[in-house]
Amino acid sequence: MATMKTLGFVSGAGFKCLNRILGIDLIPRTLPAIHSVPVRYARFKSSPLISDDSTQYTGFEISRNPEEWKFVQDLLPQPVIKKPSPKPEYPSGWKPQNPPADSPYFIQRTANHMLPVYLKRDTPRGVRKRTVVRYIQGDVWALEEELRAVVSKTYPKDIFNTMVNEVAGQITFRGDYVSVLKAYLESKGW
Amino acid sequence: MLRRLVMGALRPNSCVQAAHRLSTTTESSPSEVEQYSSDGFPPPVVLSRNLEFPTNDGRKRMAWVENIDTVQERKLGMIDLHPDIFAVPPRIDVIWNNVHWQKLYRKVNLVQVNNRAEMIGGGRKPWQQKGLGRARQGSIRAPQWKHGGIAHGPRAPTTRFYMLPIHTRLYGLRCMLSVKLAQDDLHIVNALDIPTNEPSYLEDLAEERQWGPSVLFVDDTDVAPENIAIAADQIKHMNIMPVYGLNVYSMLNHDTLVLTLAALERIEKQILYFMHRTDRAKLAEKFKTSQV
Amino acid sequence: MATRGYEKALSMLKTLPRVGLFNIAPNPGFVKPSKRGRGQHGGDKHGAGNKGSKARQNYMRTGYETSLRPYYLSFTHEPYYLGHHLKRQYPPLSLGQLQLMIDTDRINAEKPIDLVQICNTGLYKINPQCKHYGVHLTDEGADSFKAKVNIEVQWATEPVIAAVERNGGTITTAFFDPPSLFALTNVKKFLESGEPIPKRMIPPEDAISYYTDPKMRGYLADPDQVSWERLVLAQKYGYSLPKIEEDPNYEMLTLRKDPRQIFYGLEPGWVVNLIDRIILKPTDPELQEYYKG
Amino acid sequence: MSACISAVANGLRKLWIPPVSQVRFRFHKDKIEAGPLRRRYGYEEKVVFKGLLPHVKHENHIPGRQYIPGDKWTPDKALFGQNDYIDIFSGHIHPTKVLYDVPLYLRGFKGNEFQCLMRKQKMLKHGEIPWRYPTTWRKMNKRIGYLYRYLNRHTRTWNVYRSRMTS
Repeated sequence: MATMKTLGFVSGAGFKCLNRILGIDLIPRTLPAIHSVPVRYARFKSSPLISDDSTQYTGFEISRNPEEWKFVQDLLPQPVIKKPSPKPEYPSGWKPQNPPADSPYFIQRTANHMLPVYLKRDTPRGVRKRTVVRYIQGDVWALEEELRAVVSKTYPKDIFNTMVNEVAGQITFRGDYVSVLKAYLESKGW
Repeated sequence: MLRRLVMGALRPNSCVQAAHRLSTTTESSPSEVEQYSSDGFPPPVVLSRNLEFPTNDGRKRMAWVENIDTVQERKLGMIDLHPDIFAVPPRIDVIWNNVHWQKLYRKVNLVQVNNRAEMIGGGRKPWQQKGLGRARQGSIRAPQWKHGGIAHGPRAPTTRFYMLPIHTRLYGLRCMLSVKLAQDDLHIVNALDIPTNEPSYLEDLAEERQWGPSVLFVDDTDVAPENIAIAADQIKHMNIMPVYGLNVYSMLNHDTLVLTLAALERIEKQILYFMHRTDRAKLAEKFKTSQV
Repeated sequence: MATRGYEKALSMLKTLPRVGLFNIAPNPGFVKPSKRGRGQHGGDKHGAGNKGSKARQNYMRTGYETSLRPYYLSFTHEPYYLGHHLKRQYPPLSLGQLQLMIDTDRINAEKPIDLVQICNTGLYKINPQCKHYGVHLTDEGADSFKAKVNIEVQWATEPVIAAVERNGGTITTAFFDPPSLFALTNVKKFLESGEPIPKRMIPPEDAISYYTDPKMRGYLADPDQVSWERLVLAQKYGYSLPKIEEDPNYEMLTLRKDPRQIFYGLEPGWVVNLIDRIILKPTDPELQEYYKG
Repeated sequence: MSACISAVANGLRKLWIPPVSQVRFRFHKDKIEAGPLRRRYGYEEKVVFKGLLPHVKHENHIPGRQYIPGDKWTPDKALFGQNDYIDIFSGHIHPTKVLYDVPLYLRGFKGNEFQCLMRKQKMLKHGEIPWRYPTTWRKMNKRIGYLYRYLNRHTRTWNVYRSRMTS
């Protein structure tokens, strides 16, 4: 073992003195190629020209059959959400909006044509639950009284408070009353 | 004769100061139309626009369309504005969030200090470990030394980048346009062609029509007409932007916002498209650096 | 002049000074001081409590649970995770949701419904990278499901099949391999990429039995046995099986994909060019042989 | 020359010696009555320290720097924020793609120093910096190595720690 160590020591020193005396450089040293022009991968100038010889590509035929193109069009998604067309009945329980004419407030439907009543939780497993009714135009306070009456009638024992953000047109209930409020608003035609 | 252009709920203020209540339908009442023809110009017409995604909530916003080729204001007509864009709750906090994002998301902090590894010198032990009665030191560039390396200093570049959710940005734009309309700082012109390229023309026009000192002209074209480009170029606080350059910060920065009809069409079309896209949920996902 | 609600706020703005960069503000409490308190302003222990590992650089090795016997030592072997990386997942879609999509015109019931149409609604999302292999149609809302559809899903149970067939519709369960799923879940992105339509692979061994089973309406099952099973199911669930032969859109209801096909009407190997609106078909016999086989 | 001047000064000093008297009070009340000891007697302070700023008596105040309001409408400030909503209005370009004054490797990036340097290394190693600025490149790689070891060995990798680190 000792000899191995000394050999290593001697050879290391040996290389250095060889280098000093005879200028022979036995220690492998890799210098970065300083003067090589760097290839710029993402640049148009240094990218290779597309060659037109068709030997590179497999043969193909072009078909402009409108029948086939109909299938392609069916595949593409609708860009925007359209208003649901009127139907005799809606088995899923969804109802189109026909608001009462004289109400002091107006609740606008969301982009998905649903009622804007949401359950808000601070964190996915958070204990605190709030019900938020959004997109309310006109007299927010009148709607708040109405909804408070509905919730207190359905849950007489519950103690809950509400917060009205008049500028944003939102009402927030402390607690989970989404289904109650949705049922009530749907019954009123919202 | 105060000639203030009053948009807003239902009360256009005609130049004869008659407090008319425009009928809720889009057509302006016949009596109002005749009185303009006395100036010798064609009477203003109501340019009916069928609004995409109409709302059935009774909100209605209208605005005058003016000309810009004379200093004297001449009303060319009245058009509908989409209430989902120009009659939105004025959420100042959402506007602030948008401006805050605009300032921060492009900010790169280049402040950097050298740590002890990067400081020149400091490789050698300054004095021996024991025997001198001094504190033991390993390098003259240690953090406790004068001119030493900074331990936890600022390391460039630090970015404050984040992407505001797209629906918040949309809402910011809509709030801003509603506020501008509500404060009479939104004007709609048919085009940006002015007769001369003298800056004084624009200044007189702004003076005459009580536009704010700083005006932001927005057109749907990449290149603005020559005359207004030359004139606005010489006035620092009057700027021209294409529609794709429109943003909340600039609308706040300039007092008056002047849209051409084409710009208005494009703005409404794009905002409504993004509000009603089927892949709304996908748009609301968190921004990934590699997604773009 | 509105007196309540945000219309009042808008009309107030008419008289208030112009909103500018200098007079807007966030909600109170939105901006929290990010500076580290010094001295009496929150300094002292900087919220790290008094001594102990919490106040010091507490770098425990992975798995260490401060003197407790760590989980990975008490349960060194977790058999229930065996082969979890091979298990396929099918995110659920209830019949009630499907009915709602049809009612609100997010899905066109007049045309065959498959994974493409369900993902195009923007209301259902799967991620093939997380081993999601397609739609699992569940039976919530089966009673109120009234739509007559030709639907192709990846997993379904007996009551769901009964609910669909009771209304005169047809249902098939079809397997798609991950490369095909990437194409199906985001068709627009796939077609824009200009790659040829992939060939659908045969299901793996543990799925072959399901997709060849006529009870589960597998796409590899024998059609005669499937029609027989339809009768059996109708009697079992006590509804009269509507005769779809006389149905006006019988042709739509019986439209099926070839086991190698992933899109209706388009063959594997074709390249769709959305800009020029053309379809490029390979002529190389070797390629055609591959895509046919 | 300076030697003879100092000689003349010494001569004069001998001729006239200023009267020196010690100030002593028998009782404390006498001292109070005499009032504060007058030091630098005969020196009149020109600068008045009252008021907002110290200023020279009987002259207009020391001229501070004249306030010139900054130009609020320089081209940069006038068009600040342009194209920030280009994805909404153009439909396909993302705002991070038009942040021309941000380095390419930083557009749309947020992360700690280690992530930033890794990204910088990945995107710039094909460019000119490694061979044109070898020292900074070497410093950066050295810093990456240090951070790799530090973050893997001396920090906890879950959010609890990150929130404390950034506070």
